[in-house]
Amino acid sequence: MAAVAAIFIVLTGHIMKINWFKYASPASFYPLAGKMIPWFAIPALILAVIGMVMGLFVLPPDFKQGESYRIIFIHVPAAWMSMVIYLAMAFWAIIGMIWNSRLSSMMATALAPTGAIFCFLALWTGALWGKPTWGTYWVWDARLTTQLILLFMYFGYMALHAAIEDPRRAARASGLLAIVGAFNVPIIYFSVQWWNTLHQGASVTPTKSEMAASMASVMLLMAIAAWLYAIAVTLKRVRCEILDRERHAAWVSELVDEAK
Amino acid sequence: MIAIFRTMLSRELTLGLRRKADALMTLFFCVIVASMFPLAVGPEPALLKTMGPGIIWVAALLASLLSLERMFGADYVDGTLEQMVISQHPLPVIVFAKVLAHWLTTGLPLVLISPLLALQYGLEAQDGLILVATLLIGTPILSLLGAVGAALTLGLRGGGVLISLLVLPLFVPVLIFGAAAVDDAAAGLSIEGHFSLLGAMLVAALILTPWAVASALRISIE
Amino acid sequence: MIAIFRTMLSRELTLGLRRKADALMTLFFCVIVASMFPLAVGPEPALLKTMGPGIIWVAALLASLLSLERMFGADYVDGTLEQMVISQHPLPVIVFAKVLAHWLTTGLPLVLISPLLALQYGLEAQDGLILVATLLIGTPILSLLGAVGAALTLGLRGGGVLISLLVLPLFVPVLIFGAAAVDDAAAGLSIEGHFSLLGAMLVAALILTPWAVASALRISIE
Amino acid sequence: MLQVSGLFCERGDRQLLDGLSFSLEPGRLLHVRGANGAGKTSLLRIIAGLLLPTAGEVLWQGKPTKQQREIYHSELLYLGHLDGVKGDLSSIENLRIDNELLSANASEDDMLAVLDKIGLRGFEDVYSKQLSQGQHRRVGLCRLLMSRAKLWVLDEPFNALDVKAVALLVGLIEAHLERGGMALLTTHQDVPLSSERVSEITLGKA
Amino acid sequence: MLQVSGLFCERGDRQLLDGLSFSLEPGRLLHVRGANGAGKTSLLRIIAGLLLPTAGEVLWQGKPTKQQREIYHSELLYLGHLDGVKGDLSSIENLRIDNELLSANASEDDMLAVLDKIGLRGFEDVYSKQLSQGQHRRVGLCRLLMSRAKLWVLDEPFNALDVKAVALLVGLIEAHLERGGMALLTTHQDVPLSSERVSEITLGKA
Ligand code: HEM
Ligand SMILES: Nc1ncnc2c1ncn2[C@@H]1O[C@H](COP(=O)(O)OP(=O)(O)OP(=O)(O)O)[C@@H](O)[C@H]1O
Ligand SMILES: Nc1ncnc2c1ncn2[C@@H]1O[C@H](COP(=O)(O)OP(=O)(O)OP(=O)(O)O)[C@@H](O)[C@H]1O
Ligand SMILES: [Mg+2]
Ligand SMILES: [Mg+2]
Repeated sequence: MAAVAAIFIVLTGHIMKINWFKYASPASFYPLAGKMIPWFAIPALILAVIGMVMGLFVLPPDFKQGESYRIIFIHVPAAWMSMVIYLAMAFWAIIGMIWNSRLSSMMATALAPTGAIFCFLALWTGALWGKPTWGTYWVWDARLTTQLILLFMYFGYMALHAAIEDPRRAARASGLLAIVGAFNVPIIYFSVQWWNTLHQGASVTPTKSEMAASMASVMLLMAIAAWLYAIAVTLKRVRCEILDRERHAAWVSELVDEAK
Repeated sequence: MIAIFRTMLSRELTLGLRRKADALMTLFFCVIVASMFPLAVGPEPALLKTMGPGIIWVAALLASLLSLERMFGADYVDGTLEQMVISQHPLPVIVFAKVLAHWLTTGLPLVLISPLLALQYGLEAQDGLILVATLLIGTPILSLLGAVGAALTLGLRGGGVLISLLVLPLFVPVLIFGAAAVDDAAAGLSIEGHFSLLGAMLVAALILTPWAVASALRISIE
Repeated sequence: MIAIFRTMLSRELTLGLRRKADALMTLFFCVIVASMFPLAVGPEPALLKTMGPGIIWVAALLASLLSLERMFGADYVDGTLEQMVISQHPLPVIVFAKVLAHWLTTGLPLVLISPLLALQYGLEAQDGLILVATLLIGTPILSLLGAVGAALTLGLRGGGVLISLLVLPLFVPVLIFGAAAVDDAAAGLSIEGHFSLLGAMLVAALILTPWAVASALRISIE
Repeated sequence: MLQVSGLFCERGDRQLLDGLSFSLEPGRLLHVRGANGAGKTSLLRIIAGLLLPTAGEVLWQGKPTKQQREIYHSELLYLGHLDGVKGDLSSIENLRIDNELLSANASEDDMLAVLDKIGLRGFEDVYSKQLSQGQHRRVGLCRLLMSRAKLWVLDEPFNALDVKAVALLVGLIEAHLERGGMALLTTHQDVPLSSERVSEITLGKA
Repeated sequence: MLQVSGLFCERGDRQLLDGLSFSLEPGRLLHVRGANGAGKTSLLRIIAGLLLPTAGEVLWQGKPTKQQREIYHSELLYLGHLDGVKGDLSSIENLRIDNELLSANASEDDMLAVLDKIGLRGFEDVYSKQLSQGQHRRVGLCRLLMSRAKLWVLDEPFNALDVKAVALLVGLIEAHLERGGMALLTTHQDVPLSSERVSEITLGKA
């Protein structure tokens, strides 16, 4: 998990590092982001299609769970992403605070909905999966409950952001919340280990994998697709955010004129 | 009188629901509160099933308590309450509009989400229905009684201690009958008694509290 | 720095004692919540005993939610918060005094009443003691984390419910370990781990949150 | 006609009003003077029915106001130290509510015209809490433009207003008196009201 | 010396300050003028460090205030639209806290003397929420008598004060300037400050 988080952060951070000083300003980042989106969106689509075909049709049914296990290919990547994205949000919020950079706080804001959607997806697929395996949609198991709590952390972030009219104050306040909340994510995650739990423990770890290699590789495929998708969508949303906040800036009016 | 009622109601609703997110907030709140208990008590489904109605009722109580202070507090501080008191319209009507809005924004969302919570706690469908019914009758009582406390505590004159002493104990019977109805239903006992008691309390509260609140406001505003 | 700390602490305590109703309200709420479940679940002693610690913990947690809005709200409205923010003294120190006062007026009374609640639930004397100990470590964390939420939501509409949405998720680990400690003790397991975790969380919160709250206040006061 | 007879008022061990009596005829303004803490606000609140006097009565058209609360309040407009403006509502939303509370029957266009006149054009849809102090107060003053009340009770209405707004307000008061209205006013500022319609009383030892 | 350089401030889509620069020497007062909503309060709050400007800097003794927050704040006294007086505390209790916040080191007797001077003798132990509006503001003004700050930032300090209190306050400000202090002031009232020490700027189109 931590490794996954690190990779994601470094990856998104790396993208931003290209000519940092030039592109740290919203005005020059806007077109750059526009150019970058297809580079993430298209591979995401391709990998997702491959992963889905493999996962749904090619791989054989599980000897214990039959067909229902196939939900794992969405469930697990979504669950990972939901945690990673919160940390990434906090990362951008910290950058935004330290260097007082508007773009970073916009990144944080733009990440939130994607994270929330992944989180919801993990809950939804998990609940659907719960019915055939545990015989119920919901149990108050630690992993499930903490995932729900994570969803509420996203909602809290978005609610705070929405409740503040002034965009600058909104970004600063919700950024602070993301940072405080980021301490909470690993605590919640590991606190599960102290709990007796119905849910499966981590079976994919950097050192050993219990899963069949074919299954693991499909899952990896799906996970990468999820990353690429998250990055593409976030860039898209940052662009909207930039336009909204900079609507009085000269370059935005020029852009609008060009479009006309 | 209908016009002022409508205006005040829409004012309160606008204030409560400035944004769509605001309406959802109470819903989320209830779900979070409900999720706290399993974390603390453990995931035992049978245990949680018996606790379910109690938990949902506590969430309701908490949601109304948390928002009580704002029911008149904000209007008191900015002087709009004064203007209501000296308007030519009957104060109880204005009060009633405010209380109704309070219920619509805190009690009703809770009633609406309670089936989901009932599901999460594994209640039987029928018990869930009864729970919803008790909440539907009970939460307005919470709003009405809470309004009396909120009005009396405004400037904190006549001994604020007294008020929480007054209001919370008044809540207790509502809470007990509400939660007990579901339990008894689950146990196959008759629940008419509970319902008629709750209903009687609601009627009494509807009739009496707007006047009580209005006089409390006149006193507090001095 | 000690002088300002002492002054602010005594200011808060004076104010807290002038508004006794608020402190009593949290206590009452806690007791009511804790007394509800035996009514809902029935008098089965063994059942109550296992539920007890969890319920008392949740009750304490929800009760401290009730008073969060007041922690900075009143100071914000009358401008005294502004004066604190632009005073030459370090804001985290002032914040710390306020949080400590909050704990002394809401958390501590809860800790003090918890043995009574433990008795109600038929906990063994030793388990009761452990419960009190976890509350003693845990409730200050609640006040500290709650302060962050209170500071972030100053002047916003959602008020109490919005604060809860922000801070309840943060409370989760405290709740899990607090309640688990008592359960494990009753089951004869070692509880050092839980206590050291709670202690670590307290230390971390003590060190970090005053700064977080101070920056949140600076943001909110704009 | 407003009459005040034998008003006593005691607050926190201090005797503020000591058998005060006066009456106010249509078309006249009473300027209540006095140092800070003399009891001006208390007097105005008693007259508005927001505070009970220790003894004495307020009469409206010869009848005690207590016995005809609704009628009296339909003829009264009170503006106190607090604006009575809701920060979380926009100016126009605030006006809509005042319109209903005052039963002023103003149309949407009337209200926009009122906001325009008071100098809030362009701020119709701004939340009032985002207005400056003076603009915030102006939203409250819109009531004077909407209401058809006969008796205006104004407690330091000039506070926080800029020169232009003060002039506007003075004009409004004079027009109100011209129409046969009555007004009670407190202010610590020197206000250029034409003195023929103005009487004064001073509370406390001046 | 206080310097303000290239301040921009945007609030709710409105450009309030547009590259404002000025400096204030010891012994001088700057009267910030402008209509309601011109941005006076915003400017004063930026200078006090309560509001972040969109761009630009405030310098104190040549260094950005952000880099020396504690030093700057120990030289600053800000009185805004809100009094900063706690209603549930008595006047003397409020003073004790201000004394500590301002590090004024006033003794109990000093504080009683201050209350006496500001005209609150006999109200020492009254809860501030039970004071009249003017008295309430006076409690806040006591800070001026206690603090030894070099820079006073006063946002409409004359609001709600009676004639005597206004005179007292004017005297205080003049004495402060005399001692080499600096002051920034907004007010819509005409105030008899001797003009040789006073400069003016006007915000918005006057
Ligand atoms: C609403 C219900 C559910 C939720 C919220 C949920 C949540 C999660 C989360 C957060 C993870 C990531 C864990 C990690 O990275 O260590 C995960 C992984 C996983 N879940 Fe679920 N889950 C749910 C239901 C289920 C069900 C019903 C099954 C199947 C029996 C299941 C099987 C798995 C598996 C196999 C993994 C991968 C574990 C690993 O290899 O790390 N989940 N789930
Ligand atoms: N919290 C806020 N959020 C957004 N905009 C605000 C806020 N406060 C003030 N404004 C806007 O800033 C502008 C200037 O306000 P400011 O309070 O600085 O004016 P001012 O010159 O002090 O006026 P006054 O004489 O009425 O006190 C106003 O147009 C107002 O709408
Ligand atoms: N809520 C209250 N409870 C007790 N005493 C009060 C209360 N409000 C005011 N007083 C007292 O009544 C006296 C008069 O107050 P009032 O507000 O009427 O004065 P005022 O003439 O309006 O003064 P100002 O010019 O400052 O507004 C004051 O001495 C004050 O202490
Ligand atoms: Mg007054
Ligand atoms: Mg101003």
